[in-house]
Amino acid sequence: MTLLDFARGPALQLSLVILIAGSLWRLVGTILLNARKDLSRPRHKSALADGMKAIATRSLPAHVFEKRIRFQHFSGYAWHIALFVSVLFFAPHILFFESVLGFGWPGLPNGIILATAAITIAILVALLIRRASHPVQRLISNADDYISIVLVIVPLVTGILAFAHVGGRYETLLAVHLLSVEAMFVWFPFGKLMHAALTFPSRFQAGSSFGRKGVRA
Amino acid sequence: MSALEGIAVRVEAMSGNVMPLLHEIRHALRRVAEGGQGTTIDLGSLPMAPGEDKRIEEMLGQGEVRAELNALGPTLVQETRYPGVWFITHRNTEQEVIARFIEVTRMPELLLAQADDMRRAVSELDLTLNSGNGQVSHDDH
Amino acid sequence: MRKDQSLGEYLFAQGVSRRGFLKFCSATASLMALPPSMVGRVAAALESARRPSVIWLSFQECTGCTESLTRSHAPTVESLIFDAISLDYHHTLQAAAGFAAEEAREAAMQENSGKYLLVVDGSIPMGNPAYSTFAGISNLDMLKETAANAAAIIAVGTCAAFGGIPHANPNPTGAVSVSDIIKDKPIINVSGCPPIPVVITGVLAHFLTFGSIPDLDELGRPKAFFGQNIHDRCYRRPFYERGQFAKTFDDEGARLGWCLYELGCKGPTTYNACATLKWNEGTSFPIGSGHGCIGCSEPDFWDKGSFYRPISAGLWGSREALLGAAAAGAAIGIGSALAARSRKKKAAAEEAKSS
Amino acid sequence: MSTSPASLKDFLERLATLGKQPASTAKLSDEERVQRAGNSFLRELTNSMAVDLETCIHCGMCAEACHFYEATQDERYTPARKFDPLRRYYRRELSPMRWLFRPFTRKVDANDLREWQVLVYDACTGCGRCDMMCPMGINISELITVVRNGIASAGLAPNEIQALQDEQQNRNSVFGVEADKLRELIGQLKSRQIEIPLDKAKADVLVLTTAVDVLLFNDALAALAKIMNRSGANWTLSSAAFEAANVGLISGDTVAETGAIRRIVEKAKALGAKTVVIAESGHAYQALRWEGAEDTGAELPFEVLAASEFMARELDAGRLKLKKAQNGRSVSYHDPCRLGRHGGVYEEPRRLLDAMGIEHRETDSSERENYCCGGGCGEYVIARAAPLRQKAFEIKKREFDKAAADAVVTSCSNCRVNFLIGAENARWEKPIESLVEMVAANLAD
Repeated sequence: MTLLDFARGPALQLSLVILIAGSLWRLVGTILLNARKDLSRPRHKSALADGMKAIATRSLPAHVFEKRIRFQHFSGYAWHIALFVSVLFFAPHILFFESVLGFGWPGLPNGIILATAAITIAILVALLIRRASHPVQRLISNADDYISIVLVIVPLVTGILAFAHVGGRYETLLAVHLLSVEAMFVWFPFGKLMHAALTFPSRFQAGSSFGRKGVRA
Repeated sequence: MSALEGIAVRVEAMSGNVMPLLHEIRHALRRVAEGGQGTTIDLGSLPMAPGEDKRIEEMLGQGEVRAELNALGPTLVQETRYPGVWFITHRNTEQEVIARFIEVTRMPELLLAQADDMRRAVSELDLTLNSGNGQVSHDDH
Repeated sequence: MRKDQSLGEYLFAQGVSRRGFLKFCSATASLMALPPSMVGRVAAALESARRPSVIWLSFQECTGCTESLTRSHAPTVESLIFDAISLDYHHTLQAAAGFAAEEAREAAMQENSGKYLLVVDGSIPMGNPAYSTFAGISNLDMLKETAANAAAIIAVGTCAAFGGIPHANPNPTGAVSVSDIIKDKPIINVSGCPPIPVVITGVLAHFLTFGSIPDLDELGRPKAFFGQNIHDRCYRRPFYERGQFAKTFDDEGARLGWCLYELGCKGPTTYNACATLKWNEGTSFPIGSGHGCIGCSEPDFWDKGSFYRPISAGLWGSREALLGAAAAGAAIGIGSALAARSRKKKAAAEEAKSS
Repeated sequence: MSTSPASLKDFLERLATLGKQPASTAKLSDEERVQRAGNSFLRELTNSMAVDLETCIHCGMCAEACHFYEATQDERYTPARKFDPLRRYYRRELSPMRWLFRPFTRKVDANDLREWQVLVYDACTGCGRCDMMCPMGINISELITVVRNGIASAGLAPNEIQALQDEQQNRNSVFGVEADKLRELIGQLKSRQIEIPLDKAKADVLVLTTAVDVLLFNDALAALAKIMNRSGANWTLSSAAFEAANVGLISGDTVAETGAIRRIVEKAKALGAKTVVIAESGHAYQALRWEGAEDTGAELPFEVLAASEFMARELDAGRLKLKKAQNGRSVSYHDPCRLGRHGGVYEEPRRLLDAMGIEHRETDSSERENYCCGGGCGEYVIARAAPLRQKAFEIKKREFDKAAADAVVTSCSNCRVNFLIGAENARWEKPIESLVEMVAANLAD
C-alpha cells in the first residue's frame, strides 16, 4: 500500500470515525449535563429567537468594543472566510466532499483558491506570532492553542505544495496533504477546534439567557 | 486523421508550449546571428495539444531553402520564413515520421557532406579512375 | 549482422551513409529522450557498440506487451535496434518450440554467460507452480535459472514490473513481479499496460549505446521516460490550473477538451511518457482522446478504486461506518454525562447529610 | 444635595474596620479548602457553563472589555483567565473527556485559590462587560461568579467581605444597620414631614431599602418614601426584612444568599404583598429579581421591581406626575451593571429623565456596553484594592468628561459610593446624583 493509498483509505476512514465519534461524544456529553432551571419571571419570552439571533449577531462588529479589538476581529473574519472558501470551493475538495456526502457544488477558479489559501496562511502565521508574543494571549494560551493553529496551517501549506507540485512528487504531496488534514480531523474533537461546533450552543445560550432579562446579547 | 476530426472535440486553448517555444527560437537565433552556437530542439520532447504542431509549422512558415535527403528513408529539411531556423522531419522507409527537430543554425549539420562519406567517395572515385582505360595518370600529391 | 561486428561496421556495410547514420543517431537520441546535444556521444557509442544477446521470457501475461512492440511503427529505427540485438529466445516470436526452443535458450545462456540481456513480460505465480510452465519448467525456476547469468533484466509491462493484473486483489495465483524474486541483478522496470513501444526500444537502445542501464526512479523505472507524471506534461494542464473540468464525458467541458480530473483521471499520480511520446505513431494518447489516464504504469492500479473515481475522493468503503461512529460517540457522550450527573447528585446528597 | 462629607467620612470609617474583624472560617487545612472549593464547583456547574468552558478559544479579546485590564494593562486581569480554576476543575472532573484531559490538566490547589482570590474579588466586579463582547458568547461573569463561590466556600473570601457576610448571616444586619437604626431614621424623617409606614400588617407593596441608604444616602430613602406616598400605593417597610443588600451574592456564599432572599420572601408572603420594590441597589435587584426564584426553588409570589421600574410604571399609569426640571442641567445616566446588563433595566431611567425634560448625554459606552463604576459587587469594601479601583474609576471619569454633562445620575447606591470616593480622590467636581432623588424633586403638585 502506498502512502497515498493509506491516506485516502484507512487513514481517512479512521480519522473521520474519530472526528465524528469524538465530536458527538464531547458535544452530547457537555449538553446533557444538568441544566439550570430558570424560575424567575422572564422580561422577554423570546428565549429561542434571542438565542438564534445571538448566533448571528456575535459575528458582527462589536459596537463600542470594536476599536480595541479591530485587528483580531477582522483578521478573524478574513482567515475564517478565506479558509472556508479554500476548503469548500476548490474543485478537488468538492470531489472529496462528494465522495463522502454524495453531493457536490460548483467550485471557484484555482487562482482564487490559491489566493485565499495564501491569505489564510499569512494571517494564521501572524496570529500565531501574536499568540506567542502578546502578553494577554501568551499568558492564557496552552498547548492546545498552538497545536490547533499549527494543525490548521499545515494542511494549507501542504495543499498549496500539492497544488503547485513543489517539493516532491504529486502523490507524495497529496498524501502528506491528506494526512495533515486527517491529523487535524483527529485533533478536532479533543482541542479547541471544537469551537466550530460549540460556538453555536454557546452563543445561543448567551442570547437566550440575556434575552430573557431583556438584554440584547 | 479525417475520421478523428469528425469527432466534435474542439480544443479551446493550447498547451501553453507554443509561445515559450517561439521565444526559445528567437533567443537561439539571436545567438547564432551574433556568431554563437546553434541549437537543436526535439519536438518529440514537448507535450503538444492536438493540432499544435501544425500551428507551429504554420507560424514558422516556409523559407527559401528546401532540401530532401534520402538516408534510411526520406528526411525533409525546410528552412522556415526566418532564415537560420530549420524544420527537420525524419521519416522511415515507410514514410512514417520518426523524429522532428527545429534546428537554429546557419546550415544543418545533416546537409553538410560528412568527412567519412567524402573519404569513401575519394576511394570510390579512385577505383573508378583506376579501373577505367588507365590513360589518365594520377598524381596524388 | 555478425556478432563480432560493431553496429557502425554493420550499418556501413549495409550501405548506410554517414549522413544516414547521423539521422539514425539523432532519432535514437530522441527515442531515449536524450537532449539533441547528446547525438555526438550516441553516434560515437553506437558506432563501436557490440551486438548483445537477448533472451525474452513470457510468464503470466496477455502478450499485449509483445503486441505493443511488434505492431509499433514497423520497420523503423526500432527495427534497426532489433537488428542490432540478437534475440535468441522469444517463445511467441520464435519458430522453434518445446525442447528445441529451450535448447536455444540454454545455448544462448552458455555462450553469452554474464553478458546477455533478459527481458521478461508477465508476472510469476507463487501459488501452484503448475499455473504457468514451459516444457515442464515452472516460471519461477525458469526465471531464477535465466536470471542467474544475465547482465541485466528488463521487466516489460506492469505485470513483470509490479505484478499487474494477475496481482490484483484477490490475486488467485499469488502473482509477483520480477523484482520480488530476483534481488541480485540490475532490473529495469518498463511498466505500462502495455508499455509505450518506443520506451521498450529506448531502453534497449540505451543498453546498446552505453552498455549500462539508465538512471532509474525509486520504482526501478528509467527516469528519462518515467521521470515526470502525465499531469505535468499534459496539454490539458492549463484547464486544471484554471479549474475548468469536464463533469461528464458528453458535456460542454468534455467537448472543449477540459481537464478530466473530475472524471477520475490518474494523470497526477501516474509516471509515464504518454503525454509526450504518445501512441499510434505519436497520434494521440488516452487523455487526447477524451478519457482520463487510468494509471496503468503504476503499481496496483487495478486496486485503487474505480478508474472514474477522482484522486481527491476518499478510497473507503462505507458511510455506514461513519453513522456507527456517530452513534458510538453520542452513546459515550450520554454515558459520560450520566456519570457526571450522578456524581453531582451524590455530592449534593453528601453535603445535605453533613450540613 | 444629598450627602454630607461628614456622613461619607463616617461611612468610610465603618468600611475600614471591616477588614480587621476576624473571618469566621480562617482555620481550614489546605486539603479542606481545595475539597470545599471543588464541591462548590461540582454543585454549581451546569450544562451551559460546561458549554462555555468547552468553547473558550483563548482569543483574549475579553481583556479589552475589562476596565481593570484597560486601566492597568496587566494581563493577569484577562477575564478568561479569571475562571481558569473552574476550567481546570471541570476538565478534570466533569468534562465528557475528563479521562483524557485529566493527565494534561493541573489540579487546582490551595495556592491557586489564594492567587485567584485577588483576581476575582479585587480585580473583578462581575460587571459582565466581557460577556457582551465574547465572540463565542461565553457568559464569563457567570463563570467567574462560580469561581468566587468556590473560593468563598474554601473560606478564602477577602476578610472585609467575609466579615460583612458573617454579620448579615449572624445578626441580620449590614454595616451594623439594625432595625433600631432604621426606626431612628424614620423618626428623623417624620420630623421632615416624610411619612414612612413601618411594619404594617398587610400591604400591597413591600419596599426594601439598603444599609447604605440608611447610613449615607438618607435623602434617597426619603425620596423613595415621597414617591411611594404620592403614588398612593399601600406600602410598608418591614423591620424584619428591610435590607435589600445581599452579601451572600457578593461574597459567593450561596447559602447566605438564599437565606437573605428567604427572609424577604417570607415577609412579603405574610404581608400579602404583590410587589416588592427595591431601593437603588443593583446587586440587590439581581439577587431578588433574577436569582430569588432559582435560589428558593419556586416562582416568587410577587413581582420584583427596581425603583426606576416602579416609578416608570406609575408614570405610565398616571399616578405619578412629573414637572419639567427648572435648572436646565444636563446629566449622564450611568447604567449600574446589575440593573442594566444583568438586569435589563435601561429604558425606564431614560424615560423618567425625558419626562422631567432633562437632557441626558450618553457616554461612549452605555447600556449593555457601559463601563462598571469600578467598585461593584463588594469590590469597594476591599481596602487593598483601592489603588486598582481608582485606576478603573479614571476610565469612568474620562467617559463622563467626554460626554460633558453637568451631572452624573445613577440608580445604585454602591455605584454612587464608589463614584464619590473616586471623585474625592481625583478632586473631581462633577455632582453624582440619585435618580430617585431627582424624580422626587420634580414631582408635579
